[in-house]
Formats: sequence, structure tokens, C-alpha cells
Amino acid sequence: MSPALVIVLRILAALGLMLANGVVLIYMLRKVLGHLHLRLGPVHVGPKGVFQTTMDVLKLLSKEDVWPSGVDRALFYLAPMVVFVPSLMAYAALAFSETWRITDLATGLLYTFAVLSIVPIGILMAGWASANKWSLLGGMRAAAQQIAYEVPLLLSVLPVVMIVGSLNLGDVVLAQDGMWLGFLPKWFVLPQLPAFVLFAVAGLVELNQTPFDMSEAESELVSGFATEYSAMKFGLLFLSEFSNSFVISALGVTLFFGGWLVPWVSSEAIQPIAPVVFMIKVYIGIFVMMWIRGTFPRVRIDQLMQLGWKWLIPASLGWIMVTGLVMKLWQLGPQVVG
Amino acid sequence: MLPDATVVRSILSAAGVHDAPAEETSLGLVCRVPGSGAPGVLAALRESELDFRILVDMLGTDTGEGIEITYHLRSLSRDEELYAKTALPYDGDLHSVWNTFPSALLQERETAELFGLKLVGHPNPKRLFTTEGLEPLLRKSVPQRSVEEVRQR
Amino acid sequence: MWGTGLIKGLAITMRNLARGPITVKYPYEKLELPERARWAVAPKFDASGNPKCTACMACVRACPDYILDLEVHTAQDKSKHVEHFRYEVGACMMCGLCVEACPFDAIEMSHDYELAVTDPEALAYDLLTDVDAASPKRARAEKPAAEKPAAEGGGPDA
Amino acid sequence: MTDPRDLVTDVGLLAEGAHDPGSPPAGIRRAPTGVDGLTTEHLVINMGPQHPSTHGVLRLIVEVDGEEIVAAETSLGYLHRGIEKLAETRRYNQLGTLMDRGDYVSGMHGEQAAALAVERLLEVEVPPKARWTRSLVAELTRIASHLIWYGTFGLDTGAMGQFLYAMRDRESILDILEAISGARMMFNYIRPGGVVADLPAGIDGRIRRFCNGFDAYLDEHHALLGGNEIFQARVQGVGEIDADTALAFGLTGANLRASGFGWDVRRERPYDAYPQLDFDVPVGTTGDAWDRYMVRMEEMRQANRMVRQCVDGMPEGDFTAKVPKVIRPPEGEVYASVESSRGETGVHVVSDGSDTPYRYHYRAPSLFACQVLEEILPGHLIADAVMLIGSLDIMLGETDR
Repeated sequence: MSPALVIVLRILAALGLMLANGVVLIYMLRKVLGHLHLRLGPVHVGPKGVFQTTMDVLKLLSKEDVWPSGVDRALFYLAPMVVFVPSLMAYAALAFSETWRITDLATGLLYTFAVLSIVPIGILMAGWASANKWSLLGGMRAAAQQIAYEVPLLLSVLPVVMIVGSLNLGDVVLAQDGMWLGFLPKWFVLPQLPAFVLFAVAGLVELNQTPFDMSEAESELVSGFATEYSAMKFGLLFLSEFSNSFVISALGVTLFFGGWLVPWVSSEAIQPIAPVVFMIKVYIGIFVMMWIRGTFPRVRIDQLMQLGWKWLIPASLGWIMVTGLVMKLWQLGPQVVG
Repeated sequence: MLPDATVVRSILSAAGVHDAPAEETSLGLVCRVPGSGAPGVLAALRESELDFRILVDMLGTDTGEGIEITYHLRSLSRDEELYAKTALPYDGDLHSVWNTFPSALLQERETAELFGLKLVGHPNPKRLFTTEGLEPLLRKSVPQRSVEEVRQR
Repeated sequence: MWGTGLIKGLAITMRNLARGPITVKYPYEKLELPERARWAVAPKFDASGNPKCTACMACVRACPDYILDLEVHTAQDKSKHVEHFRYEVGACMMCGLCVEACPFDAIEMSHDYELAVTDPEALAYDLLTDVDAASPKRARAEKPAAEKPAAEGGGPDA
Repeated sequence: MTDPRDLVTDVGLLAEGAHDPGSPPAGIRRAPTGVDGLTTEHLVINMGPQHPSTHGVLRLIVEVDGEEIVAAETSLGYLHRGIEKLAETRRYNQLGTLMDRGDYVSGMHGEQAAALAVERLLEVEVPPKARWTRSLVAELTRIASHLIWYGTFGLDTGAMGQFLYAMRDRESILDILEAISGARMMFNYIRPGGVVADLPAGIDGRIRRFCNGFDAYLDEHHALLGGNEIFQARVQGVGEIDADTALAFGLTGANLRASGFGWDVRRERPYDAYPQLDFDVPVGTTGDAWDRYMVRMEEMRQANRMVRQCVDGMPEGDFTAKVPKVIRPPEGEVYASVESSRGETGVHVVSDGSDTPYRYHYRAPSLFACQVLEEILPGHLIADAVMLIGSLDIMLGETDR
């Protein structure tokens, strides 16, 4: 195969994975929220309603694309793409197994965070271009949120990087292979529990998920930045939200829960079904997000800012220092080099 | 429940309303005050020893000769209630009592709008419920649809 | 404090997930209506299939929405013939005052609650068309047998 | 004691052109300051009538500086049906159908107020069974109404679960009320003189079963929403209304009691079976949204207690007094009020001796809650405005009438 064809195939694989994820996750969200709320969720289209989301995508595709008067046409058109494309790009560095990757980037972790941080710019564009005051407020919130939470999100994963000594997501997983004291899985969530909590909170903010869905905040801002969007432009905004939750969940699994590894099973034995294990773990992570979404109220924007600046950033910096000190004192160097 | 009528009368005369009738009716103790004097009288009642601190309710009634405004006052410290009535001509001036009782803010707008009165001294004398140009709905001269009209819908 | 409330909340939603859905899948499953449920007005008929209505107009007068209308033709011998007993279900608020007012138990609040129609004309229809009204004397004589149960009972008698 | 004149500060700030009612909204106004040619602007935002959190069709025109509200004006009338005018052509026993549609979430209380007013005009004695039945259904309705408030208040904060759990419990109440009255919301059950029909056989067992289960569910509701730290951070200290402001603006019911003033119509002007019932009146301290939340949660527990007492102590006898079918009360004027879910729901009837009221006035507690919004909102964030509207439990059906 020519290298060009391989690249195209890889991009198509990423796109297919993203679209499939979107469809599955929206169905899953409806079912999970439904059952959490004593309801059933979709039941009509297909057995147990499995084709409901497919039909919704078809509906969105066939809907009229409304251009409200007064919108900034160029930005209004570009915004969904600026939101969608980085979400797609974020799949590139994920490690589904030792061999199953879209690309094998040495700086995978940094790259993923970098592309994900483009998403709020698209949201800000959408909010500004919509010529709607609610959208504007939503966009402004997204911008404030991004500035406040990019930092703790990155800082919270730094201790893991310090331990592993690599930004490659595959290396991070391999560093978690094995046992502590013979029975505890060598997952970073155990020694790095504070880092995981910081990562989870900052990740939820980054994803605009309840309890931090400030830029959408349907009870305050109607629908925030997405108020004026319709048809597939809305679909793209919606889809990227779900795809991002997959990416963040995958990062969490990779960094703290041993990626495709299963405790008490050797990494060679798990190799044939590694991507499946990885997906199951990611979906469990997403289920927890949905569970939180079905339970928690939303924080207020000034409380969110306070949480970010006053607590998360100092706490993550402090934890980096603690980790560094421990590594220095006990001479625990990076486990994987290069 | 009922305040002492003589006390009410003395408060009213101190406020400049002489010979104001204050009598017991099926409603309770009702005193009558002139339309333009209503804000002053209500303020006097509020500051008096009867301590009518709450304007519970306020309504207009089309009596056929004009609009009668009823203020329903309540004193919490003495657990007494008093009704003050004001007779206004059609299209007359409704003097706002919001300075004394902020709870009249919206009710005065409603009463003025639905009885076609002119609101005087109100910070925001706009219509409250209905659109501009609608007849004052609660006047008896404004008919409802008759049964025949309803049938012919 | 310290996030215990958050954990407790998650536990509560999970407990409710375990309780299972309470959904009644409406068009496939239906709840049983209680006996007193009030929905569209329906005429009642006696054993031989004749309407019990005597065209006394009590229901028409009782209706707060003016949606009942009786068009009655009175013959020479005072017997009444109902040309139309119109009922506009689209404006009916199912208050039950007409049924309470009926002295002959000739109409009832039925349990027919699936009232959505696609044709606006169908929102008003005749309860009775072109039938002889029951004679009040006979209706009164028959009434004890067809007495409404106390639970269904109308308003207090005058 | 504060002078209410001091309390009113910003009322009608937006209405500078108010004497010309046809003038357009003020739009975006430039703040006076600017640095190097840069200016900041206040934004005028139209919140409602189709905003998800304005609980119906309340319209708030808010002027915001960033997200902070600097002025607010309520605009009502999107649900105005002219109930007071319609009542002038309805006979006295038809008034309940109108009152149901005023405060449509707690219809029984409106009917009760109308019935009490007509009874006061007629001077009839209501038999004990009717009075106890009325209190029973009124308290059930109070729980149902507060459950809706609880659910939607949570929705305002962004939580979703409690809404459906509240609906589950409300559904069982509505089933009971449907079995009693024949309808789920527009009951038309309480009439002048008593109630329209006796309680159906076997309903007391159903009500007891509900009461026994509900206390546990109520604890769960409180743990789910009130125990949540995020929710506490959202509501504590938000929208504080002190007792003087509350009294000056005519707040009643739970909103007034949350401000620390324990006025309850059921206590101060007892009606129906309340003199015989044993209940506590919860009173808050600071009058913030959290206090209003706590007061309403406790009111549900007290209402449940009263329902149990009503079922246990239900006397035998007639369910209605002898009242003529066409009621022609003597000439006169009365005011009767009940403690509805939202406050003091009053009915002021002027009778001219005919079979329809000459003038029928409906004191809607939510109207007073609406006017306190203009006073309290400035200084809060938009997110707090949503909390404030939610905690005041505004019902637009009765403000607009």
C-alpha cells in the first residue's frame, strides 16, 4: 500500500470511529438517563429503539438549514467545523492497543490536549456569530472556562508523565503493566488518586459536561452557543461534544486505568482483544459521566472560575511538587525512557 | 380582627379627612376616603398606633357611578384588618400609594388598566396585562361575549 | 460536606435505576380510569335504546362554557322532539356541571379520553339527532331504578 | 424598622420612557465610562416569555453588565384570560372551574377560597365531614404542587433526576385526587357548602399507603437535591429577602415564612378543619433561596402529617350542607382567603343579590412574588435570577388571571 493510501485509510478510520461513537453514545445517553430517571428512553425505532439516533441524524440531515438574520455568515458557517475538526483530530493519538493506533505520536498526550483546546474557540465563534445575546453569553463563558481549565487539566496529568517519562500514550499504558505487592494492578490511579480527581474535574469542565455545562446551560442561557443553530450544523456541534467525551474518557483510561491492560492477566495474553478491553473501559468512563449528568446540578459561573483558579491550579501544582519530591527522595526515575 | 372604629376615625381626621364614615359591613370595618387623599390617609394609617403595615389586596369595582377602589390593610402586630374605600370618577386619577405600600406597584397598574383610570405618581405607569388600545375590560360598560356570540363562533 | 452529598446523590440515582422504569407505554398499555373520571359527555339510553333525555335544558343552562345546545321541536301534545343536541367537545373543560344538573340521569361523563381528531369539524358533534325526547313523567317514574350511586352523586338538591 | 420607601430603589429603572407606553425598549445603552475610546455596554436581555426557566410565560427584561443584573422589570400578561371578568357571568357554583385554571397546579386551594367566600356570603354552616375532606384534598394538593416546585427548582439548577422522581410521587397523588374528584388537575370538587361527592370507598387505604411511603421518599428527595454541595453553593445566600421587604411587597406563604415571619393563614385565620389539625409552621431565618427551599420541603412533611390526621380523624356525616342549586346570596361583600401552595390566595366577592357575582377579585400570591423580583434581582447573576424565580415558586396562571 502506498503511504498516501494508508494515511487516507487512517483518517477514514478515525472519522468512522467518531461517527459510530456519536451515534452509539447519543443512544447510550438517552437510555442511561432514561433508566436513571425511571423512564425507558427511546423504544420505538428498531428493537429497544437502537435506530433512534440513526433516524435523528437522518432527520438533522434533511432539515432546513436556518440562517437567522443578522448572523456573521462566515463565522456562523465556520464555527461548527472549527468545533468538529479538532474533535476528529483528537482521535489520532489514542492508543487502542500496542499496534492499533491511528498514528503513533511521540507527543501524543500534548497533541491531544492541544487540538482539544481549539474546540472552545469554535464555541466562542458560534456564540459571537449567532447575533443572539444568549449565544454571546454562552460563548463568553466557554472562553473564560477554557482559559481557566486548560491549565489544571494539563497540570493534572503532568505527574503521570513525570513517572512515565514519555508523552506517548502507548508508553503510558505499558508503564502500568504488572502488579504492586503481587495483587494490586499497577494502575496510576492508585498512587496518583489526587491527580485523577483533578483530571476528572478539569476534564468535565473541558467537555462542557454537567455539572460544568456553563456554555450550554439550558436553564439559564436557553441553549447557549447552540441556540441559533439548526440542521446538521447543530448536529456537528452535538456530535463533537460526544466525541470529545470519548476522547477525554479514553485519556483517563490510558493515564490512570491501564489502557487496554486487564489486571492479573499478562499483557501478551490480552493482546488479541486489547481494543475491546480498551473500548469497554472507555465506555464505563462515559457511563460515569452520564451518571453524573443525570444527578448533579450545575455550578455557577463565578463558582466555576473560583474552583479553577483558587483550588484546581494550586492543588495540581502542589501535587506535581509532591510527586517530584517523592520521586527524588526515593530515587524513582522515569520508568520508560524513549 | 376588627379595629376600633373610633380610633380609625380619629386617625382619619388627624390625616385631614373629617367626617369620614368608618362602619362595620359584611366585609369588616370599612372606611371611606377621598380619591386624591388616599396616599396620605394610607400612610397615616400605616404610621398610626394601629400599625397597618401590609396592603393585602387592592381592587376596583365599577359601581355604576364610578370606580370604587378598595384597599385591604392588615395589621400584624394587632391582628386587625381594615378596608379603605375610595370613589373615583370614570377616567379619573388613581393616586399611587406605592410610597407607603410597595405591594401596590403591580396591582395599581392592573387596576388602572382594567378600569381605565389614569395612574398618578407611579414610577412605571404602563399597562400590565393587556395590549394598548384595549377597552378597560372590567368596566360594566364593556360587554362580554353573549351566549349567542359564543355559539356563533 | 466534602463531597459526601455528591456521592450520596449518585447512590440515590443508582438506586432509582435499580428500581426500574415506571413508564406506562401509553398507546400499548393503558391505565385504568377511576370510576369518577370525567371525560367527554355522552348521552345515556334506557333498556330499549331510547335516549333518557327529556330535553329539559337543565344541562344547557348549567354549562359554564355554553357548549351544549338543544334544538327542540315541541309537538301539539307537548311531547318534545330533539332535532339536535349539540356538543362542542373541543371547548369542553370536562367540569361535570351538566351531568350534575341533569335531573333524569340522561347524560354522563364518559371515560372516552382519546379525543384527538384530525378534522376540526369533528370537535363539535351531535349527542342526539332527530330523536323523540323521553317524557319527563315516565323518566321520573323510572328514576329510582336508575338512581345514580351516591359516589357519582351530583350537587346537593335544592 | 426599615421604611419601605427605602426598600424601593430601582423600580422601573428601565421605564424612563414609561409615560409613553408605545416607546420601544431601551435597547443597548452605553455606560458612561470609557477608557481610550473603549466603552463597555450594558446589555438588555429579554428573559422569557419563552425562556426555559421562567416557569410559564413570565417575561423579565433584565439589563446586565456582563452577567450581573443591574436592573430588571417584570412584564406580565401572556396568560391573561380575564378570569375576573368571566366570573361576573358565571354562577356561584361555576366559579370553581375558573379558580382551577388560575393556579392550575394547586386547583383545590383556589376552589376552596371561592367556596369559603360564597359560604361567608350565604352564612351557611359547612358540615364537619366536608370540612375535613376539604383539608384532606387541600393538603394532598399542596404536596403535589410543592413536588412540582421541587422538581422544576432542581431543573433550574441544571439537575434532572429529582424532577422525574418528584413526578413519580406527584403521580400517585394525582391518581388519588382523580379517584376522589374525577380529574387530575381541574378538579371542580370543592363547592359552596361542601364538596361535590363523598370520598370513594377504599380511598383511605390508598392515601395511607401513600403517606407511609412518602416520608421516606421525601428524605430521599432532600438528600438528592438539598444534600448536594453544588446545590447548596448555588442557593445559599442567593436572593435574600428580609422580613421587612417581604412584608412591604406583600409576600405571603412560604416566601414570607422563609424570611422569618411566621404568618400562615391556616393558623391566623383558621378555616375548614385546620383548627382541629396539629401541624407546625416552618419558619426560615435569612430569606434566601435555601431558606425557601427548606421551608417548602418541611411544608411537604407537615402536609403529609395533616393528610394522615385527616384520614384518621375523618368524621361521619354529610359531605355537603343544604345549598340551593342556584345560589343567590344576599347583597354584600366578603373576602375569604386560604393558604395555598404559593401563599395567601384570597377571593373578594361583591354580590348584588343575583346569581352571579357583581365583582369577583382574585388575590394572587404570585403577583406579589413577581413584583419583589424587580427589587431583589439587581446585583445578582443571570444564573441567580433563575434560582430566584424558581425559589419564589411563581405560577403565571394566577398572576395573569
